[in-house]
Amino acid sequence: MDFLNAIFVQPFADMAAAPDFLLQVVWEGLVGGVLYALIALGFVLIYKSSRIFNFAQGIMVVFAALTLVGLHEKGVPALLALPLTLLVMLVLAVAIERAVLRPLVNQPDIILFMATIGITLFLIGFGEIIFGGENKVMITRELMIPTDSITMDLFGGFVSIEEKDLTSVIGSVLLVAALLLFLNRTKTGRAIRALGDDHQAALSVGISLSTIWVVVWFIAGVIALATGIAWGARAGVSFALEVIAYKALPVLMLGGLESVMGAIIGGLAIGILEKLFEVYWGQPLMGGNTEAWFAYVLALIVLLFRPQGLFGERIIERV
Amino acid sequence: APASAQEDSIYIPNLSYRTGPFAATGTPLMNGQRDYITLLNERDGGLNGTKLVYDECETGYNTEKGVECYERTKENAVVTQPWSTGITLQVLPKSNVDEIPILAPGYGFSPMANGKVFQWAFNPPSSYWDGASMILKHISEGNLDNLNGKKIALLHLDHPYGKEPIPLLEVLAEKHGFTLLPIPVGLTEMQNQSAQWLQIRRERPDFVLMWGWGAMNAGAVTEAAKTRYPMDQFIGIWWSGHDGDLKLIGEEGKGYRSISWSVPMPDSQLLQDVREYVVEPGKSLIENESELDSVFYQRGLMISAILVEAIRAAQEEFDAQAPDATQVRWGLENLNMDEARLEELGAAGMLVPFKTSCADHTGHGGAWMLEWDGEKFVKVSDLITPDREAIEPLEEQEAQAYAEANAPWPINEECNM
Amino acid sequence: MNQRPDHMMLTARDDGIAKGDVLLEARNISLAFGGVKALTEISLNILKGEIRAIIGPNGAGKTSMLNVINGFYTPQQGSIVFRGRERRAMKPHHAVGQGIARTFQNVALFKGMSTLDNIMAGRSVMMKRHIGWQMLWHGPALKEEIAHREKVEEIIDFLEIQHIRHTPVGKLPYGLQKRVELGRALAMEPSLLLLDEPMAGMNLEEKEDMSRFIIDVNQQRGTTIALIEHDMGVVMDLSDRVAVLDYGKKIADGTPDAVKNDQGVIDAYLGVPR
Amino acid sequence: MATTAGAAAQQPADQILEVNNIEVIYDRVILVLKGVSLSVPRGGITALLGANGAGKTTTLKAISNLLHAERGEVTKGNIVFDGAQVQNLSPNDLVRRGCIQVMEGRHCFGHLSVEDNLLTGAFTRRDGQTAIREDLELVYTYFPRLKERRTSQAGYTSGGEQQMTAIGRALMSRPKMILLDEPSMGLAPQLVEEIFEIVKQLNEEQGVSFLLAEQNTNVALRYAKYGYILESGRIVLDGEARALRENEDVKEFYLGIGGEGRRSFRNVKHYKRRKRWLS
Amino acid sequence: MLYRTAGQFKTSYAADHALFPVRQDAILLGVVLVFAFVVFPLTASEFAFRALLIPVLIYALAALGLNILTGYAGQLSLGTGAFMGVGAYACYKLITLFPEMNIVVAIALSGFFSASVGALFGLPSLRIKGFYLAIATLAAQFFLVWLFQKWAWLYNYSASGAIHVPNISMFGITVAGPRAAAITQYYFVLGIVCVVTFFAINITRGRVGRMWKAVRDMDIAAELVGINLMRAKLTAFFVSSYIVGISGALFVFLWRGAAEANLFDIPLSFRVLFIAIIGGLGSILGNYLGAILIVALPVIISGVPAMLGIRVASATVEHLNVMIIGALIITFLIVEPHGLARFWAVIREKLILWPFPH
Ligand SMILES: Nc1ncnc2c1ncn2[C@@H]1O[C@H](COP(=O)(O)OP(=O)(O)OP(=O)(O)O)[C@@H](O)[C@H]1O
Ligand SMILES: Nc1ncnc2c1ncn2[C@@H]1O[C@H](COP(=O)(O)OP(=O)(O)OP(=O)(O)O)[C@@H](O)[C@H]1O
Ligand SMILES: [Mg+2]
Ligand SMILES: [Mg+2]
Repeated sequence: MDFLNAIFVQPFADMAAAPDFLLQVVWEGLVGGVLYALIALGFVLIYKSSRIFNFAQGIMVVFAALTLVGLHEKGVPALLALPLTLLVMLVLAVAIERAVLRPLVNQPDIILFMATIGITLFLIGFGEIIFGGENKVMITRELMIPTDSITMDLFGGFVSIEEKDLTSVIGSVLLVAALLLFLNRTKTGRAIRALGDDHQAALSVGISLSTIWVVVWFIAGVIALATGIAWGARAGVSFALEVIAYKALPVLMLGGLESVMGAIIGGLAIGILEKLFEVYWGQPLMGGNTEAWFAYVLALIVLLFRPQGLFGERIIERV
Repeated sequence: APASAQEDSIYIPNLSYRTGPFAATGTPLMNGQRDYITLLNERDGGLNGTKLVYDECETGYNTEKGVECYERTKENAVVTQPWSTGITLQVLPKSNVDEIPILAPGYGFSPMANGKVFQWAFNPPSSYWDGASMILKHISEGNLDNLNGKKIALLHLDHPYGKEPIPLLEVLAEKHGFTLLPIPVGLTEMQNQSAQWLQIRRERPDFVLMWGWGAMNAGAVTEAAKTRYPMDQFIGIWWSGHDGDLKLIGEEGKGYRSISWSVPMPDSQLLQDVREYVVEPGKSLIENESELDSVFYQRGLMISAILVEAIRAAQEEFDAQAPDATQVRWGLENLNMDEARLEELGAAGMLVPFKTSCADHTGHGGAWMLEWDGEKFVKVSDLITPDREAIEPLEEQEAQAYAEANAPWPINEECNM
Repeated sequence: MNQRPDHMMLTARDDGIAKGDVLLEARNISLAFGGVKALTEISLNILKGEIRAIIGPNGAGKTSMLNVINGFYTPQQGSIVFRGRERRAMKPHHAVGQGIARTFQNVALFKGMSTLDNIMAGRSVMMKRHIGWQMLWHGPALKEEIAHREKVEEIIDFLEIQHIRHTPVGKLPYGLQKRVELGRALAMEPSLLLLDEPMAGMNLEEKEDMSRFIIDVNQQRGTTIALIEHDMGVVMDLSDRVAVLDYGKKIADGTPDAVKNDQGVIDAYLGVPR
Repeated sequence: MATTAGAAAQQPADQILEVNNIEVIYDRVILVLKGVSLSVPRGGITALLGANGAGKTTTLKAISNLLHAERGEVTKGNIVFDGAQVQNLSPNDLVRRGCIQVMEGRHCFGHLSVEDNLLTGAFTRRDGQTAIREDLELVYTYFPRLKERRTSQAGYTSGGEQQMTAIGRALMSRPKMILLDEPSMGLAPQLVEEIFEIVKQLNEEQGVSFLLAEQNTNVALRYAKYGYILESGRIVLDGEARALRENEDVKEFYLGIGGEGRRSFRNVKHYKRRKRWLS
Repeated sequence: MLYRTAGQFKTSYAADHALFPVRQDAILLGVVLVFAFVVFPLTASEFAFRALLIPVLIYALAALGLNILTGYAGQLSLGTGAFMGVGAYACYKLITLFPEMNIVVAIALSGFFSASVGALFGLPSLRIKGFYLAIATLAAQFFLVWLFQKWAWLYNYSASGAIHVPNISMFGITVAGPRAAAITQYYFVLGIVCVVTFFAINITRGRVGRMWKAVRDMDIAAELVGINLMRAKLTAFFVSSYIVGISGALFVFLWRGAAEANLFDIPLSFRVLFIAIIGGLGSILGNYLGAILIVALPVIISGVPAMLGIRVASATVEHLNVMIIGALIITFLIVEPHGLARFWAVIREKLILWPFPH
């Protein structure tokens, strides 16, 4: 009885008792969710255009952020470092296309997936040689991102919102909107979607695989940079960031591998739900740290009902 | 490990980690260790004329690599420095068989203090349980009963290292009437601890103790600032007191404290020598000079100093130019790092004085409290010592349990407490 | 008529139905996908021992009809009576157990496996030895394996694909793949064999070969065959009765000649006859 | 019997496409084309006939440069399109120059709508939205059925509609020449006629040249002006379509017409090995 | 003419079904076994046993288990590490609860625990496919590792949360625990690996193996030829996880000696996956070749500078090492996407034809 009470009654009573706290939990979840969504978006873009499950997205986040900070440390002004970093990401996209994607065109999915793990390892080694392993500070102020926090007194308590989190939420919304427009309204966007369906056919109508891939990987690089700035502003930049890739995978599962909307809604849903679950159920009842698996289990359950995720493309299954 | 084969040198392997998620904290430690040995070789031509061969094997804080490194380096080694609680746990059972002493200063399994049971393992000058005891002593102003009715959170890495203090804290909580609230941080959550800090905000503990490592430390202090948790109620173990981590937060981290059995002394003779013989000739791996002043770099120096003193003791006792592992073990059991000796080393005040024995492999030298002043850590307390009476029974019990679980496990009955 | 040996070992399984009686009857089948009505109230029957053709324009619902018959699709309405037993929904692998086998419009072979293994896979349902015996590869498991191998060799012989026995089917030319697929279906010893465009994309010569095999199967083994095909020559020559579907409705059903001259069929499907 | 390979190109000036003695190897070991030469006159429809696996698709892919994605390579010979050597161009360059392939098996973009499918065909064009819109309307006049289904996902349209989509998509690139691979495969007879009628119209009204790979010899030879017959990677016979239709071997092996009219599939003799021009 | 097959005719289907239709294969295997059973033990140093031979065998076994699932039945799994963990913890509990139990029995039994857990997490595979399934197996990965951490009963409430292998003997010889000699452990592992491999070969070429491959190549068609997808997939998960579980038990008991939950985290899963893929999916031999490449090569590479007497900072060596391995993986995938086993098959084909090119 106590047990049932602890599961079904107490958490809600707690929520009602301290609405300011609940709001804070939701906000924290939202901010986390936006960041998950951003990483997931990188995956989605690449998957959509090439059916490659790009495991390297996580390390690309680290790489982009480190390049930005590293350039700044070398004395490049922040606002110049930003475009330079973009240039580096472009070079990276071109290099990946040349060295990995082109020779592996038309190979089975799993081979390409493995290749992206290869890329991940390579970039880890390469990055550590260049940037060293220590934790670096994100150049938040230099990029003119506000760093104060706003505290609102509500419901007899307070909710505090970091301006940089707010900035990253707004920034992400803009980024996603731009991306959606790009995908649905432009020729290149259409070509990206076409490529996901059938490489050969895309080639045959004159879509240049290499160009599109470079474009897509570059966009993924831009998203990685955005993620890196947002996340780095919270906790510094180091190779430990790489593990956040794992947080994006359940988002993909939940939202659907090829859906931009799915990545966003999935990201937000997971961000908020996992935080609520951890705070109200995980910590009191299960020894905490349920965030390690909650998102996965949630996504798994959703998949049982919709095997292609909430917004994924229906699997056309015909004989 | 070919260089070790010569008769006239002493092979000191180190299972280092300058890569992986914990590289940021590992690197300055390894640099300090390495530079101390280099200093001896450069300044004194070795130890009493015998060259010291310092060799790193990279583990990336990965237990599996660590074991591989142990196997790779053990052949001529006089010591093994596993550098992670996980690797220590793996190597510990082998030490009786391979007969190589494990030196794990300030880390590893706390009951290793019991030299009767753990004949080959050493964790001077203070164990994690000592650390926990000292922090409690400090925050209770000397009397643990002052904590009665208080709530103390333990924010810890969800890893053997982070869980290490829990058994002792549980016992003490029971005894002194405070509530213990362990809050684990998973490896993937290190950078995003908002859930943990929400819990802290909700539970409003009177103190937060931290057993954090790597990126977790910076993440925690950032969140603490964000949550407006009073910094002066937030105290870390010695591995959570890294300048690099706090620099990320700067001013906002002001008031955060970390207990430490070493204190940086940038003006000491030792540091001057390091600058002269190691850094200036370009023989150090440090990235910039400011690293020399950091807590972890100087702690690295002290760790090597402890080891070298043990080897020196072995040289003298056995009259051996290059003592073997068993002899070095004797040296580690008979360390006497008193203030006079530290003074001689040019390191006065840099390390807590301590003394080991056959039965006591830790020395329990105690520690000081350091506080972040916005730019660097400064010492803010006198020497604190652990409440051994509270710890010893638990140590004894856990050591026995370990021996039983791993039977047949040899016990050195010749030691007396 | 031909000089090939009869392959009597491979007779269709005895289903207790006399030649000429109704083997399968589809009653009032309706099937829709979202808004698309693939089949609307279709009834048709298949008699034991005949070659039954189903024709119709693209998207008429022919493949869907076969899918309903062997349980891959469950119709929203109507039922199937097979060998006197009525059912609406069932698992596809049960259809095989009841004696229905098929080939597919787009070759659906197991590409990574050899011809032999593909055909052996068709006999999976009939093999029973459990995994414990298989681990040892001795005694019962081996005996069973060899017994089935003999049957399969018979089929390989019949289809004249001995030379590609150990070739992975992914590497075979299209025509041979279709033949292997037929072999896999035959290995199930079906009493009803469903063929979905067995000759699409073949040249004349291969079509002739395939026709030969279909007729042999039908005549020597007494297997009942339902066939979808767009080549009118083939349909007219091989089949006993033809059903015509258009937009999910049955618009004609009868002998080839009757169907060929049906004005509705000409308009919907054949176009101007030449 | 008409001439064989090599002598095909009589009036080079008039030829939009010339293939000279090409060899194609897959996977570095499998030799598939063993010296194929053919040409297509400007504004003509030329058929490429042959059994399964003869190398028709391979020939078309060699021309449109789609072999790389399949680990195939042209190792010998050259290809001239519209007066320029093209064998080293990328497929999109070739499309830009006006040569586009409609692949065997349709290959529509299943998750895109029919209209988006058509628009992808305009990828290489640089002449602005309005021109593209106009061409879209033009495609819809040729294929009214596509207009009805413009918003459906291509993956769920019928085989015939997919074939139309594929051809329409190719048209959107404003090609001078279309390489059409087995347009009739799997289509109902009426649709086959319909598609070929449209091909004819396009040819006559828009002046598009066609190279047509087909199994359905009967239809192909009715619409094409010239034909090549490919066997095991070699051209074994070529000539005017009319002449080919009268050729005894073609009748026997490709049209199925025996001594007295069409042979019945029911009465075919069983051959272990058939006569071949070459072996 | 190393590989002359002429003159080897088969007169019965049974002969055609023999393990080695080509005699030279049997001879080659014999040579390999002689090396494994006689030559290595006589020559290897303790380091070679502990850092090369034993891990290669254990990893190959884990990869074999994964290969059954991914290579034969086509179900991509990223949860191998956690299933190894289930085997290891099960074995630990068996050994500590029943100290009298023979270690071989304990290991064999622990496989059943991981097999059951594997089958449980395999249930979603009936509906979920491809990468979705792969990510779903990550749910198993993260959940199980979390459970290993939180469920103190599993590690007998030890303070550190780690498990330690006690000294275990069999017929008077210590085979596991700190006192066990490397060579004993090597023979022990080798024995188990050989037996399991023999069983695996037989299963994969018989009825069950065919069913798996059919499901892998085209699951709809497999269902329509009468294969019960649910049974086929679940047996694949079961058998695969059984082998993986055994390898996990060996991993801890015969090699590592102690373990904490994080050991079974995702890098382990990836490592095993690499081995299976670089070795060759759908091949038994590939697992061994892959394990040699992925496990042994880094050990050797990182030893190179020391062997040459060059003193490079260990961190740099490690960084380079990681880079090289990343690049190697990509290179191998490009050169031969089907893995080392295919590489060998091509060489073997050439040898059969040799010296005549046709
Ligand atoms: N799994 C499915 N999901 C959605 N729609 C489907 C599915 N299967 C078939 N359809 C639709 O049902 C209709 C009938 O399709 P079916 O494949 O049965 O046609 P068909 O007669 O076999 O045509 P064809 O000759 O081109 O093979 C088509 O409109 C098709 O798009
Ligand atoms: N990617 C490939 N790798 C290896 N061999 C191939 C490949 N593609 C085709 N082939 C082989 O090349 C030969 C010619 O194939 P191609 O597809 O050009 O024939 P086709 O005349 O178009 O036949 P169909 O009428 O079946 O379409 C065949 O024997 C085929 O097996
Ligand atoms: Mg159909
Ligand atoms: Mg073709």
